[in-house]
Amino acid sequence: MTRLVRRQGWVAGLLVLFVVLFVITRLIQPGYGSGDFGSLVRAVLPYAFAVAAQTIVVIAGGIDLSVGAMMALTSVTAASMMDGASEEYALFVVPFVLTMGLVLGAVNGMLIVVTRVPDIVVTLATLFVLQGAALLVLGAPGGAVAEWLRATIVGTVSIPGLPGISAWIPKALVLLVVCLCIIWIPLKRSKLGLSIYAIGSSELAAFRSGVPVARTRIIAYALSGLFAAMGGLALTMSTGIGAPIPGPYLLASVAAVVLGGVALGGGKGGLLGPIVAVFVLRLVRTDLTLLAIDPNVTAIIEGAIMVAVVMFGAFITMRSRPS
Amino acid sequence: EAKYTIGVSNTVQGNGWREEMICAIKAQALASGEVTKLNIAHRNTDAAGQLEDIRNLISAKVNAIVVNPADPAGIMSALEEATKAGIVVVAVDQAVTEPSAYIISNNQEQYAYLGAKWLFQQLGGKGDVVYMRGAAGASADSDRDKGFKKALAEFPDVKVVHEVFTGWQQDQGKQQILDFIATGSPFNGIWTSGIDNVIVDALVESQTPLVPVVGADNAGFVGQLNSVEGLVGAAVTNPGSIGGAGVTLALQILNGKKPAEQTVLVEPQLWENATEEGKAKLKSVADPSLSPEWPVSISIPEWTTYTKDQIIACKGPGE
Amino acid sequence: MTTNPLLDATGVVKTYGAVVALRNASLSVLPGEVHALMGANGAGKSTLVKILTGAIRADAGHILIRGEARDVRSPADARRAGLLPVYQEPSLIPDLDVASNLRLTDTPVEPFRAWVRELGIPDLDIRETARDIPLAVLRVLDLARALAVEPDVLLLDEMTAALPANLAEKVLEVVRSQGDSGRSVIFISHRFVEISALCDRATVLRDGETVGVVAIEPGVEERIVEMMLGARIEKTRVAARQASQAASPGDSRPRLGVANLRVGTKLNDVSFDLANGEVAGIVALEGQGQDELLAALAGSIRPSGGTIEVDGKPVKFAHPADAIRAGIAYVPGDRTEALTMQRSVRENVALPFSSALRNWGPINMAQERSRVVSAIERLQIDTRAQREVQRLSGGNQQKVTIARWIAAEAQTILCFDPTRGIDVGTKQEIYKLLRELADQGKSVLFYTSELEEVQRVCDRVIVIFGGRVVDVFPVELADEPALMRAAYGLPCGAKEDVGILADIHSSPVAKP
Amino acid sequence: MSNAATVSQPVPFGRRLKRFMADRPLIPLIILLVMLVVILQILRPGIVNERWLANTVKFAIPLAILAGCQTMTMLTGGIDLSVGTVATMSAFIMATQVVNHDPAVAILIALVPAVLIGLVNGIGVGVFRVHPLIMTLGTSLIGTGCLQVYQRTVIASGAKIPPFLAWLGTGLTYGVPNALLLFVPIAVLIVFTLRRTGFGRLLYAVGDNEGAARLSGVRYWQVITALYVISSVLAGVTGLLYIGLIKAPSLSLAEPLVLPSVAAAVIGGTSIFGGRGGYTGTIIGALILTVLTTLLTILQMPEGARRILFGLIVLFVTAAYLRIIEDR
Ligand SMILES: Nc1ncnc2c1ncn2[C@@H]1O[C@H](COP(=O)(O)OP(=O)(O)OP(=O)(O)O)[C@@H](O)[C@H]1O
Ligand SMILES: Nc1ncnc2c1ncn2[C@@H]1O[C@H](COP(=O)(O)OP(=O)(O)OP(=O)(O)O)[C@@H](O)[C@H]1O
Ligand SMILES: [Mg+2]
Ligand SMILES: [Mg+2]
Repeated sequence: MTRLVRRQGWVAGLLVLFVVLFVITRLIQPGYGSGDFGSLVRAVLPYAFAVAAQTIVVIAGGIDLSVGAMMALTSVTAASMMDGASEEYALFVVPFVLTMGLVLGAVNGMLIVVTRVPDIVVTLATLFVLQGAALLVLGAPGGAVAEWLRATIVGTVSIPGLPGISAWIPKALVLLVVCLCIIWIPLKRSKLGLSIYAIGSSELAAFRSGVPVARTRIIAYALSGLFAAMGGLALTMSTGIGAPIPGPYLLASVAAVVLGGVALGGGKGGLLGPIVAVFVLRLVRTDLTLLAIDPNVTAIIEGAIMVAVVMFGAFITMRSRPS
Repeated sequence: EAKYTIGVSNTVQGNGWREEMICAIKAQALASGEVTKLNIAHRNTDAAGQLEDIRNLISAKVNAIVVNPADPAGIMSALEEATKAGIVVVAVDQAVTEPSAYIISNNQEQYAYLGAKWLFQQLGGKGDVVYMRGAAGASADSDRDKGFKKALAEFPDVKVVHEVFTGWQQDQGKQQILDFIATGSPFNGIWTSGIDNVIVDALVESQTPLVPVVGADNAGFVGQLNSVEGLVGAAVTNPGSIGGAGVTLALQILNGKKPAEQTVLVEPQLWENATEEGKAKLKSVADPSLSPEWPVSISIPEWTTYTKDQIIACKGPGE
Repeated sequence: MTTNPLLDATGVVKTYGAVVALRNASLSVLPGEVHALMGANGAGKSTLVKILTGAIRADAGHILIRGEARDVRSPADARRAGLLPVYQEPSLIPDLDVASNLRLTDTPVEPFRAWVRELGIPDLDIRETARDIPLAVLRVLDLARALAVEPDVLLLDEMTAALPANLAEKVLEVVRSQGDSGRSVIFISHRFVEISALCDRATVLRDGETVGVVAIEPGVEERIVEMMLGARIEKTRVAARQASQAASPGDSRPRLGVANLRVGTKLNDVSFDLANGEVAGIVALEGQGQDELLAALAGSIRPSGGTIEVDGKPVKFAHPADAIRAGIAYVPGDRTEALTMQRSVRENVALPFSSALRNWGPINMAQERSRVVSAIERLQIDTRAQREVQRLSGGNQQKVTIARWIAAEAQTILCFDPTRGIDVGTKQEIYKLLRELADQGKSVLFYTSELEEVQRVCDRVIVIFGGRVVDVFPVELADEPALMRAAYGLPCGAKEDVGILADIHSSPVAKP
Repeated sequence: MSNAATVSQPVPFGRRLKRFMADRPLIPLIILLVMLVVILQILRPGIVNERWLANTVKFAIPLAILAGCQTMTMLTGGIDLSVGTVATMSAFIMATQVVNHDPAVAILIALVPAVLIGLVNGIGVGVFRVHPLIMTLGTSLIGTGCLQVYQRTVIASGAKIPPFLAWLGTGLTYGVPNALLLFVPIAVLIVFTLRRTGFGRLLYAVGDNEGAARLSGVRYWQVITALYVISSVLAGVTGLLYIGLIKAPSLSLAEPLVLPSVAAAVIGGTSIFGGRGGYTGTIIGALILTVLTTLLTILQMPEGARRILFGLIVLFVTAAYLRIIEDR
């Protein structure tokens, strides 16, 4: 019971932190409005998918170092397929790339299960493999994206009669919420979801409870691959190209997972926390830019915030632990 | 009468060239006297991250943005938004595809072409060359590759015996060339994409006969061209001070002096030590007090007005 | 009987590298039978259970279920075949709540709740996370979860070992009723009382080999012990202790003085003394505060009030290291809490030697070796698999936790159920050991869930109920009925029989 | 009863060999290393010469020391991602400070941030119980930021590599790299510490079961703080050696070594979950990675294919090694 309260408390705390930061942002830049919020969400998009991909394997007791490389590969694949192709062709590209992510993620999982090499090493190896594959697909940044795809994350939804509110609902946010919920909510309610938490919490106990450990692990990695592919598509949608060199998504995803209250080690946490953590981290970045902080100092600030928040979390856990 | 706020977006941090670019931007902003504040987004990220940074700069309501693009096409949408918001956009170092943006750039293709051509001529149009590229998948690298290939096409008897990506990392470059030397394969010249002084070091350390080396105008390499016994080589300029030029261009536009062309190319120069005249030039530009990773061309005549002290102090307006 | 066996395993072999866990085990269980699986520590009982239930794979052997050869590859397979184990270690997923754990195993909730109540836990919150539930309750939940799906064969590996008397008694009742209703139970325990009260037949394993199957009847214990221990048999039975044997507390300063100790809401105003050369037994039902008492004395948790004195000097322990410096060592009940499972026996035993900052330097290997070896010998630890403690059988692991403090020559040892899951031969050795320690002037505080042990080992009995010391009396007065009454918080003089006593005395077999 | 006989039959040769190697995990690792070298020699006959050996050793040493940091932290269930930043900082600071100071003073100044970062890591992990991955990632970000700020103050002071560091980093004596003068004592010290000292024992114990270590009187924070400080100082020393080898101070000098250092420790048989492993395997792991890098540099193929091959070989080597030493 207390555990539940504590966990939800952490997410609530993050939400409060986000709101406070938002208010601070308005103070720094009084003109900061709905359009800027839309920019924020678009910036969040690839990070959010990367974090979702990381969250699911961390809950399953693993870690996926290949998230960034997977995004790069799916992104260049999508961009190069759509290059010079018709708008309709993209209707085929999107499911193709998503399937590719799912399959490659499953391969990650299978390699872990079959070789019994620790996940951190397997995914380190696949990081190189996927990166290499991305370079073979596109030797340099390039490719293109279908216009309608690009349009799905630009602008806001229009709710008739509520222009004031709909201005604050960017399409990118809708896309993000839909994509995450469509997978996460059914998963969380299913036995499969329980199994994923179970193998993360105690593999032995899960096995003894009749959980098909290997299959569950493979599925967790497959879903991670799927989220990463969404991240890759998001990259292509926002930049209009594919870049074979992975961006800073790996470390960012691990950091946000931990900030979001998911224990590295598995079995605990949810998706909401890490996603809110991503919003917080992006907004911090915005504030640093708005404040015209010396760029060399921003790295110090970002690192310090990360350490301080996690230390604070550790501190309150220590305090609330029965003496 | 300082009145402008200028935003800067750059996506590689911790590399001497980019650091010099940032310092040049700060120094020029200070020297111009027209800039009240610089908002600098300077970190390691990709095109999507740069989109974020540019949009943040738009939110910050800067008057102009000087951007070193992570990718020419990838940041188009944000640049378009910026111009729509009335912000002057100047891309430095590389071109961008957004038509409304102004470009003042080093000519990467020309950079590679110039150095490679000199090297091939130096070899008498014949021989085996080691081709040490930058980072695989980076757009500057692929532009340079075009220039290199162009020169190569002009010299059919020159062969690339070894092609490798240094990732613009000193340690990787050094290990790679040492590995190659160990294979015992003969080679007559080395073209590098700016990871140059460690290559010369490796040749000296392993007591291999020195072959002509082409690099960039980094302080360390220029020093070597002047001092290493028997080293023949050429440094091709690739001034990091282009950032300062970007600021100047942005201010000119803000003040209503639009350039005739959207794109202004700063042509690279080649300094070699094969001729007496070249040696004299190299001696004059050498600057041992600079960090070895910094290009020695710390200013661009007509485009930058700061002093050496100012760029080295690396302080912008209000700092 | 002519009925066909429900489960029939023959020639089961399992080796772990050089260690042969099972060399030729067989087991045949009839429908409706409660079948005991017996053997000394490391005989291979748990290994056999794991093989039968698909948790590990055998190297060789045939397993027939209802006369059909079935390849049980995983616990899920076993479940489908009607075989349900309760392993020696808890199997609930620690980070899931009980309800989710049930859902994961497709266990119906209502029958589960009913069984939990039946097993003596009236107020379970199934929203509670497994990690926060005490070990004894977890074991019961494991059992209830197995019972709820009405398995044909229930395999209970030392189910009662970690249970206090009141819960153990319920478990026995329930198991008995399973047998009566036609289901089979394979029951592993080192407690003869339970075996004789419950089982119809017993299969005895020695060194991985089935050495006999006997029907349980009065007087069979001696034979089982003979079969179990083989050449190891030794008549080391210590007679119930007499008061005259107790070391006289002699000098006035107690080794350990506890006054008005309080820990949160669990422990209230506990006061007692422990003398040098004394073994004091703590008797309590599950969860009466004994865990907190020992943990506080060991410096593991901080008391919220009261004083602790060692040799007359007041002490405050902020960390177990402080207690250890004061000569107080703690052997927890759960061996997984005390051992570094991937390390060798030697490193485990030698661990306290290096703990203090000043001992971080080079180790004197020869000296360490001799200390470790003598401790290992003293406890007769089976060191065939000593490179990693996790490969030792449960009982041998338990011995390592004690050997550590013998080697470290702790002055005062706090034992929480140290004979949990230990075979009869070893138990005798441990009793002897504790007595010897006391004779050397050391003092022992000893909580046990087996009341019989109190009489064998202790000089004095401290009874705790509801977080308070309700009684302290010398061992002469401590016959089992008296202890039981005290443990249930009844005054010493009361006469009516309570709980398990009734069952034991009315059971067909007298206790050995 | 026939099954009992099966067990007492002589164990087949293959199994005996496997058991032999399982008991001596270094042997299969060394075999893997030799195999890679042989492949290299086949692909480029003549490459395996004295000079190549010296180069390989020179480049493997910094990696091996950083992998030593990973080995020790991994034994406790941790990881130290700040080693790259720490090594870079000490190298850069030394190279810029030596312009105005005596080399010995410059080196001392350069090691100060190493100690500080180690201390912060240790306190964060040991006292506040922050996950080591996050803690060291955070301090590494902070360290990088500080280095950026610092480098601006020394732009004009230039940089120098003290001759003895260059001698140590690149020099050879009778064909043997001088770096071994530094590495051999460090390696011996690490191996000895892990096997024969109380501190080493505690690293294993804490990583295996922290609760058990606590009950044995071990103070977690002491062990962890000491560990991360040691790890950081080793990383700092590596930075000094590395700058002697590369001779070009840059702000990302040792960053590329971080992931390989983790890989080297894992290939060498150290468990990232703590409690098992050792340093000798790690050293071979570092050599394997270095040889592999050479192999891929020498092979002429597209960069993408090179990376794919690298990943596949790392995976294969680790899997094969685990298969061999696993005895269950
Ligand atoms: N994973 C393993 N690796 C190596 N040896 C093992 C492993 N598991 C068990 N063994 C060995 O197999 C033998 C039988 O162990 P098992 O746990 O079945 O004994 P047990 O009869 O249940 O003993 P106890 O009563 O002490 O629990 C022991 O010698 C033990 O050391
Ligand atoms: N640090 C250690 N941890 C665990 N076991 C050890 C350790 N060192 C040695 N042993 C084992 O303990 C036993 C005795 O070790 P000891 O060092 O006293 O003997 P030794 O003959 O010197 O052995 P060696 O020199 O091979 O380590 C051997 O089985 C050895 O493998
Ligand atoms: Mg057992
Ligand atoms: Mg020895």
